[in-house]
Formats: sequence, C-alpha cells, structure tokens
Amino acid sequence: MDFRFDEDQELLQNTVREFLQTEVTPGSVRTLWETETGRSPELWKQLAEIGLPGLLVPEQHDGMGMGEEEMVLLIEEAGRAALAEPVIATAAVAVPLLAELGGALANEWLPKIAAGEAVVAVGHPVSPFVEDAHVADLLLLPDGTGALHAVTRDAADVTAQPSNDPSRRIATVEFDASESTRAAHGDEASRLLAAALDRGALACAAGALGVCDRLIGLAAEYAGERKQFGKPIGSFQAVKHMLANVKVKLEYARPLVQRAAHSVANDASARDVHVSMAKLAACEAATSGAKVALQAHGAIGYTWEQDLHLWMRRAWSFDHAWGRSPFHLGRVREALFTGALPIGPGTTFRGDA
Amino acid sequence: MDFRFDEDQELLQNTVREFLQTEVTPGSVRTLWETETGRSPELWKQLAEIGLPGLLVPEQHDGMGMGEEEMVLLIEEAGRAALAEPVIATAAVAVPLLAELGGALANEWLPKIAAGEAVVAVGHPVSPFVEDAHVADLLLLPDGTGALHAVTRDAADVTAQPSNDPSRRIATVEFDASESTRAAHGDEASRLLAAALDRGALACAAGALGVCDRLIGLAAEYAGERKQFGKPIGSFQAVKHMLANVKVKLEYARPLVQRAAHSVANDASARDVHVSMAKLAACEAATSGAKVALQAHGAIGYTWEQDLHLWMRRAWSFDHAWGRSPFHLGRVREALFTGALPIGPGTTFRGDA
Amino acid sequence: MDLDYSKDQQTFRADAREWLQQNVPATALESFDTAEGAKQHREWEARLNAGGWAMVPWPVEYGGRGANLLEWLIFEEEYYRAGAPKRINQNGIFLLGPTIMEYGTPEQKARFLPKMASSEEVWAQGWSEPNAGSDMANIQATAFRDGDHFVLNGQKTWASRGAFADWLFGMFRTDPESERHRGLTFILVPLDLPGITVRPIEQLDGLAGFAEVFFDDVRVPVEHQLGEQGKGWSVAMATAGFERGLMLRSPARFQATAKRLVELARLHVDSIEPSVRDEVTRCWIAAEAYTLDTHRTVSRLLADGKIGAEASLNKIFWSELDLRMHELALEILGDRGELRPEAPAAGDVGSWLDGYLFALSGPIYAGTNEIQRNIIAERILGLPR
Amino acid sequence: MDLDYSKDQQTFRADAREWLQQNVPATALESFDTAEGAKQHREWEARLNAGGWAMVPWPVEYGGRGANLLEWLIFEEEYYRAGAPKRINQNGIFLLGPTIMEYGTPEQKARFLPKMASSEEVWAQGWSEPNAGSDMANIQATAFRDGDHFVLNGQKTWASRGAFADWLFGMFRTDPESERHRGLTFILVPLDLPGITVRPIEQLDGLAGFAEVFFDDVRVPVEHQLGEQGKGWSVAMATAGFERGLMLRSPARFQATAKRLVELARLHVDSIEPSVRDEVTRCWIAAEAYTLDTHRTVSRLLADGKIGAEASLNKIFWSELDLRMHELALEILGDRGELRPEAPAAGDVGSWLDGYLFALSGPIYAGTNEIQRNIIAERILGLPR
Repeated sequence: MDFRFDEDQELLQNTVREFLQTEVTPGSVRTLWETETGRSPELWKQLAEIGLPGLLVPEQHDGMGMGEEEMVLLIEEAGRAALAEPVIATAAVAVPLLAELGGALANEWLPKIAAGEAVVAVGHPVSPFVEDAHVADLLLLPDGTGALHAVTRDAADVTAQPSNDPSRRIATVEFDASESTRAAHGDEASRLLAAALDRGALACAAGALGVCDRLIGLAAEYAGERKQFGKPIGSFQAVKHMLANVKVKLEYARPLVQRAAHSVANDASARDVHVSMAKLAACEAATSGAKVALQAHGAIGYTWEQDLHLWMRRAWSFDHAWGRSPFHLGRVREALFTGALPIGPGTTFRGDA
Repeated sequence: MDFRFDEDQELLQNTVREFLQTEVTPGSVRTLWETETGRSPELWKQLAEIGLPGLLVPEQHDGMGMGEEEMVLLIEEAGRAALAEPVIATAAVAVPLLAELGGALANEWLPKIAAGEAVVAVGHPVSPFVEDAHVADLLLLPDGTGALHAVTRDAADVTAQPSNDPSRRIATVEFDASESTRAAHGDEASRLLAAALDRGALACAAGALGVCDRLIGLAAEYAGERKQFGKPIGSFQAVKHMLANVKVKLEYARPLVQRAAHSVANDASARDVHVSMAKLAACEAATSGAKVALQAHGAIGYTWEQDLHLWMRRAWSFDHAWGRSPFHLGRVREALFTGALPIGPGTTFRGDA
Repeated sequence: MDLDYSKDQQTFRADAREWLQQNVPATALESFDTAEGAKQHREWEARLNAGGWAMVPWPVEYGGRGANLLEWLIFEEEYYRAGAPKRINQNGIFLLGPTIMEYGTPEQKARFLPKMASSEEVWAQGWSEPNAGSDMANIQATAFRDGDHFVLNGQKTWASRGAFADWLFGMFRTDPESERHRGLTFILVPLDLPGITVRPIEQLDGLAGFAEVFFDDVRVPVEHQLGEQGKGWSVAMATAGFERGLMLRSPARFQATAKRLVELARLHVDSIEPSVRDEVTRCWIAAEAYTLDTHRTVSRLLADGKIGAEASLNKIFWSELDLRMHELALEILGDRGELRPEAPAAGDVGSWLDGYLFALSGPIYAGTNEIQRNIIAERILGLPR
Repeated sequence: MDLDYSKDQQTFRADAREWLQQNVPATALESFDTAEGAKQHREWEARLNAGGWAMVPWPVEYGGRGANLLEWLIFEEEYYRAGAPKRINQNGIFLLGPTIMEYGTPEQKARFLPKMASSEEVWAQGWSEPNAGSDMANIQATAFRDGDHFVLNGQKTWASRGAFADWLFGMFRTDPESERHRGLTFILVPLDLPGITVRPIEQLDGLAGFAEVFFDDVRVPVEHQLGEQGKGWSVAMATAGFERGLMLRSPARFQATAKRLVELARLHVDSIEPSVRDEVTRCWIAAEAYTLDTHRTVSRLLADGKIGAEASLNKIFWSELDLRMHELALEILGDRGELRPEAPAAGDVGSWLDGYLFALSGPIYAGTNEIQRNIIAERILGLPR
C-alpha cells in the first residue's frame, strides 16, 4: 500500500509542465482562438515529441506504453496551461479504444497518433457533441443501436457548435453507419463505450485540477499585489477565506482523481463509481475556483483582455465534457442506494480483509 | 397601496416587547425548563392582561378582535424573548378555529382564553405531534377521516415526547372519536384544518423573525466585546460577513411574513403559498442565524450556561413546527410548476391590472 | 397595511400597458454595447420620449411624468412585462438626471435634462479609476482651474456605456493638497473634447460594456461643474444614493428573469433533477421577497422615511439572486448550456449564457458584495471597524 | 502507486477484527462525560490494554504494538467497524503520550506511559484559557519556581475530559516578563492537588465534556515539567501536531458515520426529498476523499515526508463534513429529528441529535475554521497577513 505517484511519474509531469510553461502562453492560446480550427498542428507535433499523444500507445505501436496514472498527471498540466489541443479526445480516450479494438484500425492509427500525425475524436451517447471532430482524421462514433463505428472525417457531416470556450471546439456529427464502418457491436461495443466514458471523464477531472490550481494561483497573485484602502486585498479575510475554501475543495478532489486513475488503469470493479466521484469533486473545485478567482479580481477579471477567463472557461468546459455533474452524481447515488457498493470503514481499498 | 404596519400596530408591538423584556428573561425561561409542564399559569394570566391570548378573540367574546397582522408582530416579540407559553397553539391557531366553529365551543372557550384561564391545543395531520397538549384544557384534533374533534384533556391519552428544545413541549395524543366529540367534518373540517395550518405556519415564521433578530444581536454584542489577537473578534471580516449574510436573509424574510399575514387576514386566494414562502424564508434565516451565532461565539456558545442556545433551540423548533421546510417548499413548487399561480412582473399584488 | 392599488394607479398601469403594447419593437434590439445596437436604442429612447414615457419619475417641467416611486414600480412592471428594450441612457436617466435636478443651476437643467430625456445625449459614468474601485475616495484624476476652464488630467475606468456615450460625469481632484473624499469636484465632460481618448474594454461576453477614458490636458468650461467646487463627494453620494440605485434594479427585472426561469424549468421538467426544481422555486420566492421589500421601502419613502445602509442588503440580495437564476438556467439547459446562441443546436438557450456572464459581474460592480457586508456589519449591526 | 494491502497488513487486520469481535461490549456504554460512563470506559480501556490493543501505534517497550501509521489506520477501521467505544483517554493516548516519548525523561516515561496505556490515569488537556482560545499564545496562567516546586496560579478552560480526569497537561508562564509564545513551560498536573478547583462545563447536549480548572497556589514538583523550562511552546506544537491530530480524527470515524447515514437514507428513501439523497451521496464521497487523502498523507509520512499547514485543510474538511452528515440525518428523520432518544416515538433516531449538537462544535474547537482559513491563505497560498 503506497498511495503516491512514484519518482518517474513526477519527473515526467515536471518535464511536461516545463515544456508547456514555455510553449503554451496566454498569448499563444488567444492566437489560436482567432483561428478557424483553434488547433495548431505544429504544437501537436511538438507534444508528440515529448510523448503526450502517444503516452498510452503500446510500445509495439511506437508509443510510450504508459497508463492512466501518468495520463492524469500530464492532463493536469494541460489544464494548468489552458492547452487547447485534442489531448483528451485523442490521447486519453481514442488511443486505448483503438488499442482495445486492435487489428487494422490499431495498426494504422496508433503509430500515426504517436507521431503527432493524426487526431482521432470519439463520440459517446452521454453527450450530443463530439469534441475536436472538426480536426479529427478519424472519428469513432456510436450509432443508435449501440454499435461503434470508425469513419474518416470526409465521410462524416460535421457541424460546428460554437461554445462558451473558444478553446473547446465541439460539433454534432452525422454519418452513414454501415457494415463497413462498424468497428464493434453488442457487448464489446458497450464495454468499449463504457471504458471510453470513464477515460474521458477521468481526464476532465485531471484537467480540472490543473485549472483550479492555476485559478487559485492567479487570484492569490493578484490579491497579493492589488491594493484597496491602502492594503493588498489579499490581506482581507473575505478574500483569504474564499480562496482557502477553494483550496480545500481542490486538495480533497486530488486523491479522488488519483484513485480513479488507478482504478481505470487496473480496470477495478468500481471503476465507474471512482471516476464519477473524481469528476464531480474536481469539476466542483474548478468551477467554484472560477467564481472565486473572478470575485477576488473584481472588475478587472471581468474583461476579455485579462487572462483569467482562459481558465474560467476551461473550468466550465471540463464540467460539461464527458458527462455533466448530475450524470456522475447519479452514477454514484445509484451504486450507493442499490447497495451495490460495499461501504464503511475498511472498504476503500481492494483486498480489505 | 401601503406596505407598512400602521402606528397603532407598532405601538402594540412595542408594548408587548417592553412587557416581555421585563417579565421573560433567560433566567425565567431556564426556571420553567426545570418544571414538569414547562409552562407558567401566572405568566399566561399576565399575558392575557396585555391582550395576547385574546388578540384574535372577537370583541363579543371579550377579546381584542384583532387580526393576523397584529398577531405576527406580537409573536415576533415572543420569539425575541424566547417565550415558551402556548401563544401559537392557543392564541394564533385555536382561537380563530374556535371562532369559525362558533356555537357552544366558541361561547365557552373564547372568553376563557381571553381571560387567560384556558389553554387550547390543536393537532394537524402535518405533524404526528401536538404542541402544548400536556397543558391544554381543550384539544382540537383531526381523526383519520379528516373530521375535527374537540376533546378535553382528561378524555385524551397524552404521551409526552421530549424534544431538543425544553421550551417546546410536544406529545402524541390518542382519543376516542365519536359523534359527541365531533366539531366539524367534510369540507368544513378540511377548510378549518387548512386555515389552522396556515395560521400555525405563519406564526412560526413570525416567531422565527424575532429569534433570528435576537441571535444576530447576541452574536454582534459578543463579537464586539470578545477579544482575540488583541482585537474584538467582531472586527474580523469573517465574523462580520457571516453575520451580514444572516441579516440579509432576515430582512428579506420579513416582508414575506408581512405579506403572508395580510393574506391570511384577508383570506387571499394564494394564502397557502404566501404562508409557505414566509415560513421557508424565516426559518431558513433563523436556523442559519443559530449556526452563525454559535460560530461567532466560539466555544462559549457551546455551553449550557450561555444563554445563546435558548434561541438556537427556538430556531430549530419553529423550523419543525407546523410543517417542515420540505412540506412548505413543496407547496410553493406545486403552485409554480402546475402554473396555478400567475407569475412575473405585475402579479405580486391583487388587483394588478 | 393596504395592498390594493388605487383607481388612479390602475389607470396609470393600463395606460402604460397600452402604449407599450403598441410601441415595443417586435424583434429584440441588438446589444447597446455595439455600434448598431447603440443606434437602435437611441431610436427607441426617442420614441419613448415622444410618447411621454421616457422619464416617468421626472417632474413634468423636465419632460417627465411626475410619477411617484410607486407609479415608477408599476411602470417598470409593465415595461418588463412588455419585454421592452434595456435603457441605454440609464446613467443619465436614473443617476445624473435626479442629481442635476438637485444640484444643477437653472442653466444646467435647461441645457442637459431635455437632451438626456430624449437620449440625444447618452451618458457614461466615470466613478472608478485604476486605484479607486471599491475604495472610491482614492481618486487621482485632477482638474486645475485655469481662468473659466478646468484642465483635466488622469484616467477613469469601468465607465459604463463609455464606448458609445456622448458625455461622462465623474469626480476630479481640484485641490491637489486634499486627501480622500475632500477636495473633489463633480464635473460633466463632453467626450469629444481634444485630449480625451476613449478605449473600450471588452468584457467576458465580448462586448464593450465599459471603457477606459484618458484625459490629457482636457479643457472643460467651469459651467460644467455640478455643485460646489471641492464638494463633489456630496454630489456623488446623492447620485449613488439608494432611490436611484433602486431605479436601476427595479424588482420587475428580477421577476421577469424568475418568470423566464420557471417557464424554462416547466418546459424541461422531465429532464431536470428534482433539486433544480427546488432551487428554481427558491429563486422565484426570492424575487417575490425582493419585490415585496421594495414596496415596503417605497411605502416608507413615500411617507417621508429615509434610507440608509439598508441599500447594502439590497445589493447583496439582488446580485446573488441574479447569478443564481442564470446558473440554474444553464443547468436546466444541460448539454446546451455551454452553447453560444448562434450554435445550430442552441435551440431555446436564448440569452441565458450571456446573461450568466453579465450576472457574474453583479457581486463585483457598484461596490463589491464584500464591501457591502462590511457596511452591514459596521453600520447596521454595530460591529467595530 | 500500490493500493493493495500486504500479507502482513492483512494478517494485522484479521487479528484486530477477531479480538474486537470477541471483546467489544454488546451494548453501548454510557457517555464518558458522565460519572458512570467514565467508569465503564476505564474498564473497557483496561480490557483493551490487557488484550494488547490499547496503544497500537506506541512502541512495544511502552506497552504498545509498534504499529506504523498505516497499521494504525487499519486498526481504526476495524475498531469503528466493530462499533467499539470511544476512547476516554484520547488526550493521553494520542496527544500527550507521543509527546512524552519525544520530550520526556526516562523517569517520566516510566512514570506516566504505562498508566496512560491502561487508562488507570485519564488525562485532560489544558490548552485554552478564557483569553487564550484561538489565540493560544496569549496564556496568562503562571508557574513560579519555588525550590523544587512550581507554584501554579490562574485558570484553564475547555479542558476536555476535565470533569472525570486524573491529570491535566498544559502550558504555564514561567517567565513573568515574557510575551506571547516565549517563556511558557509545559507542565503535568495531578488534578487532586490542594488549590485546584475543577468546575465541569455543561455542553449543549447537557453533558460535562469540558471543565474549567482553577489554580490557586498549586504546588507541583518540578520533575513534572515536560521539556525545558521556557520551551513549552515547542512541546505544545509537537503535541498539537498533525500526526497526532490525525489519530484523533481517523477516517474510519467519518466513514462509519457516512455508512450509518447512507443506511438511514436507504431505509427512508421513499419519504425523503431527492435532494437529500444527492447530499447524502456527496457526503459519502467526501468521507471517501478524506480517507484517500489520509492514506496519501500517511504514505508520504512513512516515506519520511513532513506535514505542515495542510493540517488546516484537514480540520476544515472533516468538521464541515461531520456537521453536514448530522444535519442530513436529522433531515431524513423528519418530524422525529427533534426528538430526544428517550422519547417514546423516537424510533430509530439513535444518537443523531446528540451527534449533531457535538458536530456543531467541530468548526469551533482545535482552532476555529476561520483561523484555519487564515493559515491556509497565508502559509499555503502566500497571501499577506
């Protein structure tokens, strides 16, 4: 029993953090906002060089062969940097899905993803929208019968749905499902879609941690400098306490995300419940962080030119993606109230007596 | 259109406030806590002399012949003083019920109540308990069929149910319903019981206002004196803001209670909704006032010898009596979601265009 | 307590309703924080003024209707009920106008009020500076007297309507030795003078609701000083006073939002969580409480009462309610709650998202809610400073 | 990350479970804040000690089991799972015991630890004074040195277990010239000495959970000084440190409450509001988060990490969770939520009401949550004081 990330994992996280600090700035994020796709193939390629898109790609397909524990650490960094690239869609969700599908799809797409040469987007019944569909080379989409299809973008009808976050590009997608597009059906498709949902939600939770941490940091920095009534506003208890409350939320969301990553990586029986707990807590921390950071900034935070809203919008986006709070709360509630889940002291970890 | 209490009403309120300030002290409340009944026939008689039990008793039955607008002002004072006497049961609920029943019951009991010589308690299906049944000379009780009965206490089986508030004495009551005990049935009984509920809930809301105001006052007084780190704790923003938040709740509950009193007095069509809005808001103000006042006091507030809990317990009691919050919220919600209630600008008062 | 409207009040309401029914534009105007929207709103104001409904609470002599506060509430109810446009000149109508009536010279009244009534001249307010936000007395912009002119230097920020307004009002430090709220003078400034630079500030919703205004040796005739020199703080306090604040945030605004929220919740009642229904109910109750409280206050004011620190209770209550209602609406809209109105799948999302972004500023502007809580604690509850 | 228990850990758990199954009293003891309950709890502690389970994390040489923090968590899980009694001597076992191990002389260890282990001597803590609550450094009780004795004067308050304890520990000012946290000495005081008056404080639940202790020329031998003279603050900080605080509020406590809450909610699922079900779910999630976070911390400590201001996060989290769970339980109990357990109609209300009253003290004691928020803001987030 050791509930810590190991040194290699933390080293990897630091490497990615340093890269993103240099390469992804508020200015560069804003520049991408103004582009049609909101995405940078060059940046995607750079991310591939440090191993991000291919993190979960098995080594035989030229990837890093790592797991969800590493993934959450890196996506937390992506959140901290307000990175807009399709890391969640492609690296966190599509890659393991393709790997599980195996065969020609895996052989063709996994090496391309690892090389930063392809983007793959994944649809799921939990949402009417598909994130990053507009730049995806391949789309993995459910049909109305629960089967899973693989279609290239030119074979799909992608309608952009502008959202509140210029970094979040979502679309509705229509396509002609056929035998030839079908990649899985029946129980296999259900299993794959369930896993995709848990991976997407887990990644959003991890991203929300990074966003929340950054929001607290921005607010604390501003409040330490900005003066009113002759004192830094951060010396007022009202400001201190609102930020402290968010910090509490953040630090108690963190171990939930960590455990959920472990459960997804090990396909634990309560994986779905663990993921939902993590996403609820992390998104609650991030969205309350957005509100509090804005209040600590005052009017200046309400402007487009202040960078604060880059992270506020990311917080709201993670809250929306891969199942909103009522969905995840509902999953945990059902598990609790049907008695499906053992609860009480000594039930938190597997192998308890 | 004049949304104010008039001068006579405010004069009456001040008179009762002054009387209670002298006659009902924390010490006298605690003395009554130690008695078997928790009630003082002498005090009840004194209250009768200033007109409280007989406030709603029609003049031909030796009462004051006033209405609910005056009643809420006086019960607010009772709350402020943490008065434990059966004012709500007898003066606010039983009196108008007896007056509506009329006949022998009214002729016999109303003058006695006005003279401070009788206590009457009222049961209602909204609660399994009857407040002040243990000291009631007469009990007005529903049976399982919705009819209303009048029984004397010796004809009833009264089982005390000790509660969290030594000032609140409740009991379960069993009795033999018969033709001879029946005071009303059918539509008349339903109408009377509905009115009793609204009057009881309105009175609790009014009492909660007084309790909340007193809790804020006690906390502000303590916080202004008690020093920590060399400063009065009331100079810390955390303490200021928690008390300010309760004050906001209190001051926006107040007009709801005022309007509900007007609606009950005038038997307005939305009477039930108005009463529920008032009780929800006032009890929410009082219970949050209890929590905040305790927090502002710190450990000292947690002791039996500090008077604070006299009002904390009253806040919880008013929340419990005559329909708990889910019941009242449900009534408003139903009215809103069935569309039974006109809503929007210009619908607040009768006679809007 | 009398909660019925008089015959006259009912007639007043009926008149307002009829006029609005016949005149309110069928399609919504664009936001007045865009160039096109500002133009449309000026046209609407001209029409309102022509109909005699622009300045309802103003005295008849200044182009108003001489309505009392209660009639004003009735008019507002009808205005929101009719879904009429927002008031582009609210800074002028509700804040500066009444102040000019109180402090202005006869010439100033004649010069400014009629064009304000018609919105031929739209006003920006210049309360804040970069270091004078919640701490409003920390003003650093200066005005030194040079013959029959003031020469203005410095910067104002968060000037609402600044981007498309014609005039700005604000305080300038005329006594360079003075500190805090002493030595300030209230000055009215045409925004087209040489030396003025207006820089629109883009908000979270992408619109220029505010502007920064820079003053570089701007010469303003002394007759544009309002009130006495060095006594600007008193004038400003009157301007910011409760009665006028009330007019900016009349209950009808929140009742209208609450109604839209309830209707939205009813429409989606099968897909929303029961707790959301409960919260919607609580919001509607709060909007009613706000309405009732306003009537209580207006009754007191009509009977010659005074308003003090209670305005701080008001500010906290409406700003939190407004934010909560918009949060709930987005919650009800579910997956579509993050869509811009122009998204093909937006459906009935309407203006809820932009409304939410706007509502987020409620707890911040006009004195942050933290400042308001201090005021309540110190001035109402008597806690030590 | 390794979330499986080792073979040894599993064996440890099985042993604890077996012993507890065989020894935990079948009926609940009375509250240890009553005379009769204190007697029952002392008996239980003696039994625990005889079984070797009283001092699980203590070194074997002092009568403990030499368990590490993780094993301690396992033991606590089993202890709460078995519904075993609360620990009357928690001040001794978790706070003072480890401090004596660190600062005590060999004689002190031999004198105090075995009787603490068996609860033959029960300890009260004397942290607070009337003017030293959250501001713990403002201590005014004095101890002046007179030969081989200290002479104590002054008052301690909120001494938990004070009413039925044998000994008290606390800080006294030995240097009359000193201020704040300097010049304090940590002293162990037998409560039966002449000059000591113990006045039980009745709490909201009517029980004497605390006491005021008055010192009037009380003579204590100098060998009862713990640590150096004038260095009491360091000793106290070690005592109040996180690792020990953790032991007082192990996750199992909140998991046990969360489980009872979920079971109560399941039982009444048809009568409760859906929003209550949601809130119960959130509480259970929070109890899990607390458990996981504790394991994260323990993993770090076992790997030789250090704990700092994070303890303030912990304090806020558990105290708010505990209060929320009890509020929800009363909400679920509905009309019966206000009944005392002895009421004939009480049914399954159990100890929820008294638990609620106790939980209300959570945000207050051991440093109010307001103080904790200051610490988080200043020491973790770096905001200015």
